[in-house]
Amino acid sequence: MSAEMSTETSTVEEFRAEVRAWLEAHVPAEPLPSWTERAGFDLHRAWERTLFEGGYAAVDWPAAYGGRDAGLRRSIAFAEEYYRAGAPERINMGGLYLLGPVLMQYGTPEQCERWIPDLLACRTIWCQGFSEPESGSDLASLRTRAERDGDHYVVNGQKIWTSMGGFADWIFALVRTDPEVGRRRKHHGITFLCIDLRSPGVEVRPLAMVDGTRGFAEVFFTDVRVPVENVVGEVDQGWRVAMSTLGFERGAVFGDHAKFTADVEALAALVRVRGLEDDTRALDELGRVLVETEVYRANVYRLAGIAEAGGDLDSTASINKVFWTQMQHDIFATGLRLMEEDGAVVGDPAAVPYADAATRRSWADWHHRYWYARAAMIFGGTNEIQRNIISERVLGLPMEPRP
Amino acid sequence: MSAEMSTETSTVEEFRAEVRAWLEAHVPAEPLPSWTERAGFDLHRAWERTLFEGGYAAVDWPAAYGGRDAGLRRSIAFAEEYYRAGAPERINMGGLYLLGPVLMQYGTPEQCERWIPDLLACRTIWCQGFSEPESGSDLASLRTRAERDGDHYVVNGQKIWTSMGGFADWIFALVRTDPEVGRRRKHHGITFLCIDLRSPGVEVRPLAMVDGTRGFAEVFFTDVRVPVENVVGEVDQGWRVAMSTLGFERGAVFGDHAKFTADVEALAALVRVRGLEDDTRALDELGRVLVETEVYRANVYRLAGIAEAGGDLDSTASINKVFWTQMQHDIFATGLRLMEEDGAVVGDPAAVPYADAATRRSWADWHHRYWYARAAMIFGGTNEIQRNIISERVLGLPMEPRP
Amino acid sequence: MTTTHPTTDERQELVRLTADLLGRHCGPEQLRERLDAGTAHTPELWGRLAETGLVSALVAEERGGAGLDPSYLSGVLVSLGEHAVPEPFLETAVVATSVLAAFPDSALAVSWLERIGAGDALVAVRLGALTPYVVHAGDADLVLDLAEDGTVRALLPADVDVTPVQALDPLRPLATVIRRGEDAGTVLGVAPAAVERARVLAVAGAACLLAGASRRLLDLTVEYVGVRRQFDRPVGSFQAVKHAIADLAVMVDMATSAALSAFDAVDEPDARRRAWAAKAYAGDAADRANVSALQLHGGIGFTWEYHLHLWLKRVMGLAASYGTTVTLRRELAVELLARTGEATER
Amino acid sequence: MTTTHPTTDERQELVRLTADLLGRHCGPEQLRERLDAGTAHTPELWGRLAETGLVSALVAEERGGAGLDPSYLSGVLVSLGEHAVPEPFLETAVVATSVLAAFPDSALAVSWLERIGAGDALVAVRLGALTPYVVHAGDADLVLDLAEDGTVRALLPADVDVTPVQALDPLRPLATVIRRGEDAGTVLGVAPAAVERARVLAVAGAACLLAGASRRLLDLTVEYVGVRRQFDRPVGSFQAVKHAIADLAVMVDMATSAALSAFDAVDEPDARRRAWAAKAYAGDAADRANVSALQLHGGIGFTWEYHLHLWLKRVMGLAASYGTTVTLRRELAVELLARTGEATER
Repeated sequence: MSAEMSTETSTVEEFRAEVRAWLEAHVPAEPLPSWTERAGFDLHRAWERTLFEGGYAAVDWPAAYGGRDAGLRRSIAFAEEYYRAGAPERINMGGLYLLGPVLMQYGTPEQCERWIPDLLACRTIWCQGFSEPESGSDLASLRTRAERDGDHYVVNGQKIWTSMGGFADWIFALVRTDPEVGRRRKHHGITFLCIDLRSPGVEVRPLAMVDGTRGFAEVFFTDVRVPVENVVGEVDQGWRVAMSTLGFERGAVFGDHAKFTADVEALAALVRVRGLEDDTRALDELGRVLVETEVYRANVYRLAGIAEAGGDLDSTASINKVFWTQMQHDIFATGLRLMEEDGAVVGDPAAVPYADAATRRSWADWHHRYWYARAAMIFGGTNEIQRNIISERVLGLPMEPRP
Repeated sequence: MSAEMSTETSTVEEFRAEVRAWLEAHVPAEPLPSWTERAGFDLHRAWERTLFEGGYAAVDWPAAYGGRDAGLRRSIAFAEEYYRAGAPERINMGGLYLLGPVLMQYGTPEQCERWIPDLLACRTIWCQGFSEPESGSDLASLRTRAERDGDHYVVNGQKIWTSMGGFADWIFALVRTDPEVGRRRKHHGITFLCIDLRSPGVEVRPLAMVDGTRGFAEVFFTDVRVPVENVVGEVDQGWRVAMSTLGFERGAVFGDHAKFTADVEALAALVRVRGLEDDTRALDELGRVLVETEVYRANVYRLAGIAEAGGDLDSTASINKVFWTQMQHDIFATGLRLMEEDGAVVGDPAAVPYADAATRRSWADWHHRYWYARAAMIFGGTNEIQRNIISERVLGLPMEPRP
Repeated sequence: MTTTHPTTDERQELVRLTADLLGRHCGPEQLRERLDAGTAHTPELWGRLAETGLVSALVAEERGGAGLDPSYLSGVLVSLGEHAVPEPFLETAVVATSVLAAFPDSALAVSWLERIGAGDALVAVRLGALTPYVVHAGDADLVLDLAEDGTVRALLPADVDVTPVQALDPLRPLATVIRRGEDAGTVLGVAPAAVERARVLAVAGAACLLAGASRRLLDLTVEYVGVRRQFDRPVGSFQAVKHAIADLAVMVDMATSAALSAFDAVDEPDARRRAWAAKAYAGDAADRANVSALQLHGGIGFTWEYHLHLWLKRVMGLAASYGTTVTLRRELAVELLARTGEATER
Repeated sequence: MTTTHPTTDERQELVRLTADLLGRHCGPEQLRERLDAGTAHTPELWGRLAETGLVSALVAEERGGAGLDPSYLSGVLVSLGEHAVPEPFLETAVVATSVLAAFPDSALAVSWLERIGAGDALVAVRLGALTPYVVHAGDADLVLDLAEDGTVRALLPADVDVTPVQALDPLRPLATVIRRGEDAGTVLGVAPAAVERARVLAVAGAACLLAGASRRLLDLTVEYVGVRRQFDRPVGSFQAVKHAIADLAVMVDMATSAALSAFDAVDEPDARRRAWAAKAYAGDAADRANVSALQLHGGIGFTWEYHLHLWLKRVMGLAASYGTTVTLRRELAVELLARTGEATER
């Protein structure tokens, strides 16, 4: 990301004021319906278009692609204002947080120009095609094959857990281009490939999840022809690109702390609605997650400082991922616990207005976010995998014996 | 243990009333000073003598050795009354809870007659000699050697963590009698041997612990001659005897739940002293450990039922050990937490009477028990080892690959 | 009333019978059918439970039942929990039969007892603060309303407004129940002891169901990590996975012990304390089971297609019913302070 | 007052200097000597800290110091925590210098500032409810008493009754301090802002010390399990051990981040919230460090001979000082409710 590349001339606080005014004028008065159904999705996409047209789709990205070159501090300020305003959930996350940064690091100028502006304007929705049914934690054991045929690859295989899969236009996928070398060294012979989901031979099956929503999908490839120019990075060297992607997925999304701060404020609203303002146990639970979000905020700013100084954030990604996913789980589990018997009710109980005007949360949202928080401890590399990485690569503890 | 062998004719409730009356007449009015110093130790030993003379040293043991053949239920009732009365801590635990049961299972009649009555009368204090500096969790890697020389073994080596080591008269130890077979199969060639600590060549060095007390010791053996008749069980087959001992150490000590119930009542006293009766967070913490002790009590009775029906308690020992040691830690950690700033003060703060008359606890006792609770998660096989046993032997999960 | 507890053999036989029945008629496929159909209770399964004699087990012999002590059903309840049975068995066959039997002179009570014994009635139970939502109220032929003061009312569907809420666990439907006016329903009498016993039965019984459901989550997880391979070895061979499961097994085992023991002790002097503690702990164990089972299953556990979520939701629903861990343990702490405070003053 | 924050290089240089000094003069052996001698503070170590300029770093140049912003010392405090330094550095060099500087017209305040800057004075600080026990009060030449209303008193040893209590951590001695009568001591003035800043410095500084001490427990554990072998492999190669350490590393890392950031932000508008949060979290991290370090060391960690207990006790002592996790997070929750409640009403 472009920590030092800002061409923006306003101060951070001037920029913040501008963003705040724009959001006040544009954020929908009522929360949008969930994007996991088509109607809500279309509204979210329209909102993304509004954001793009305002110049706010990704303020720290190059102006050439539709960003603002605003630098890291203004990007954080934007996110803080965005969540404070209760603006809609972003929907093109795979593109914004993963593919975009990866393209800027590994992509050719042609690829950047071809894909980034559409991504930013939300004209194309991207999803991630890494996991396979038999390759979860052990990602490198992936089996989806891509065989070279002239100036195309022919792709066969299956991906799973592609988030937004049911709505996506494109997928960035890991495919095995050299099975021979992969048999000896499984991290080799993998290629990072962008695939148009409208290609013949692609079948997308939305996956119904535990709460009935369909935010994920399975994607099946049968003799799908993909132009060789869709390879990002070097052929057979996709593992490095994948690791970089996972680094973005695990590491700090600068500004995300504001989302959790908003969540904790919603929790405070819940404490008020339940009349627990003087219950020291409730205060203890509220205080615990509040402390976590403050700590996370401090850490985001520390990491931003490292990034601005050109430092390496690799060793911080796994620690960051374990912390924020546990914090997020704590927040929503605390919410359910504070709800007592109402924690077992998904819809808003008739008698109690859990939808808090100030925080624009419905009780059903809480449940949805709760399950998402559970999933976050698994996706992007399970927290167990992160603990392996922390102990072996960050702390230098001895490896486990191999079987 | 003699679950079904009772020759006692009173009902459990009659027996309980008798015990209660006896304890009311005999329990010292003031708590005894800690047994970790000699003066306190002598007072505890005198108390054990009083108990023995009253016939209460081990009510479920055979009358022939000084017990009462009272059966399991009366033994539990005894323990409940004992802790309720705030009677002194038992000091010959290695003898009472480990060696005694082991001798009754593996010892010859001669060994039982020779050692049990003295043990019960606290004329001899026993300590356990299993761990060595390089053999903790990996107990079977022990190196203390015993070489046969006529009708003696000659013992060389070192034991550590022998609790009460500084005061003990005898040690029951694991020694390697066949190093040859041990090199191939390390659980073989080990023998369970009782050693008089007054033998020439024995050196006992008390170990100062984290809180300054000296409850443990190291024991060094240099050419110590031990008669062969001191072997318990079969020569070279001591691992089985050791596992049985550890089963007693990990498994339910029937009646011990009453100790934890008394601890939680002391915690309730602490809540009162701190004026936290209406603080829902304090109530939550108190309630949590109270629930644990109730659950543990239920489990003790369940296990007693299994034992009375002649069932096997082996598979329950590790679960029991993990639970009670964590519960004990929870109790004392909760105490420290409820003390707030006073948790960092060992002596009774002048201003606050933490010694509660009803529970006969000084604040220094709390600290001592806290560190003991920490130790309990390690001794008798660390809780990590117990989790290995639970997952592999109780639940049947696959073994880890060997290096 | 002399209580006769079952022998170990009798217990095992009953549990075996229950598990066998449920294995055949209440497997994940059948649960999924109900989910798709949008119904929890089915007359078929209830009929089978009745045929086997489980529904009428506690009904007196002269009313057509077996006249057994509740302790005969503790293991059965754990088994019902293991199978996530979507029927008001605890409410109808345990709590209602116990309460109704306290009014032998009420013809209405007797007739409902007989209907229950015959398998012809589903009963929902409202227990004051313990039941802000009443389970299976929409399916019930009768709602027993047990007030804090011991007043017991029989409410027919026409006597109440039943408003379903969207329960997290659709196979354990919840509703708010409001009497239609002060005079709605029939007062069977005022029986504080019977109501207190009903509370204890409900709370201890919920602990049994919860321990059973948690055990199923444990079993499903043990099974899955034994089969699922990553890095060329079963996931269950990784020590961190094993230890997480071991910790869960400790809690589930202890929760089961406490729940069975509390349910068997409903007529002991400390019945309330034991029931409250068992349910409070079962709630904690269930929470651990919920978190660990899903984490160790990984992605597949999140899918609607895989059946793990049936138990995830069941434990969340049960943990929030008949007193949550937080409220129960607070009440226990208050009671302990009162009890030991008195002792100090003496 | 314009504040100048140190550059990254300056920070690293200061921390390197501190660690180097402490490595030579405050190793486990030296700590043990003090333990055996029954003293915490020694003039020798304090003299070295003063010589290096650390004690006078925040004292204005015209008073003989370097006139630096407190943020120069955040990393130094973490290092002091790592070395379990048994001196009132936070109290004397940070809190006292900050408070005394608020009274430039008081000759008494100025003279104490100069004595501190010269390395000639140890100061203890009483901060109302945050300090039921005052650390190093017995060693202090001066006790600064900062009342909730902003009144600042200078108390000489003759003005107070200092009653030592038996601290869990003998190298961080505690005492109760009572003024000898209403008139004892000298009122320097009433400065609510300076007292609030002192509170924030003390709490954020304690968070830094605590994060440092926790990091040492982590480091000692990583080192030990790398060396200790059981079952023919390093204990640290067992996955359950690794994951326990990884979880600890996450907490220690985040605690350090938050503590440094809070201390650097003492003059920001949200300074109090950041300090309170940092200390609350550092207390939780320290608790985890305490539990995990001892568990993973096993028996040897319990011995007086091995030095782990120095840090175990240090983290317990620090966690119980300058606000516990429980009190701090409760205050934060109350503040959040007040803040967001107002927003709702607007």
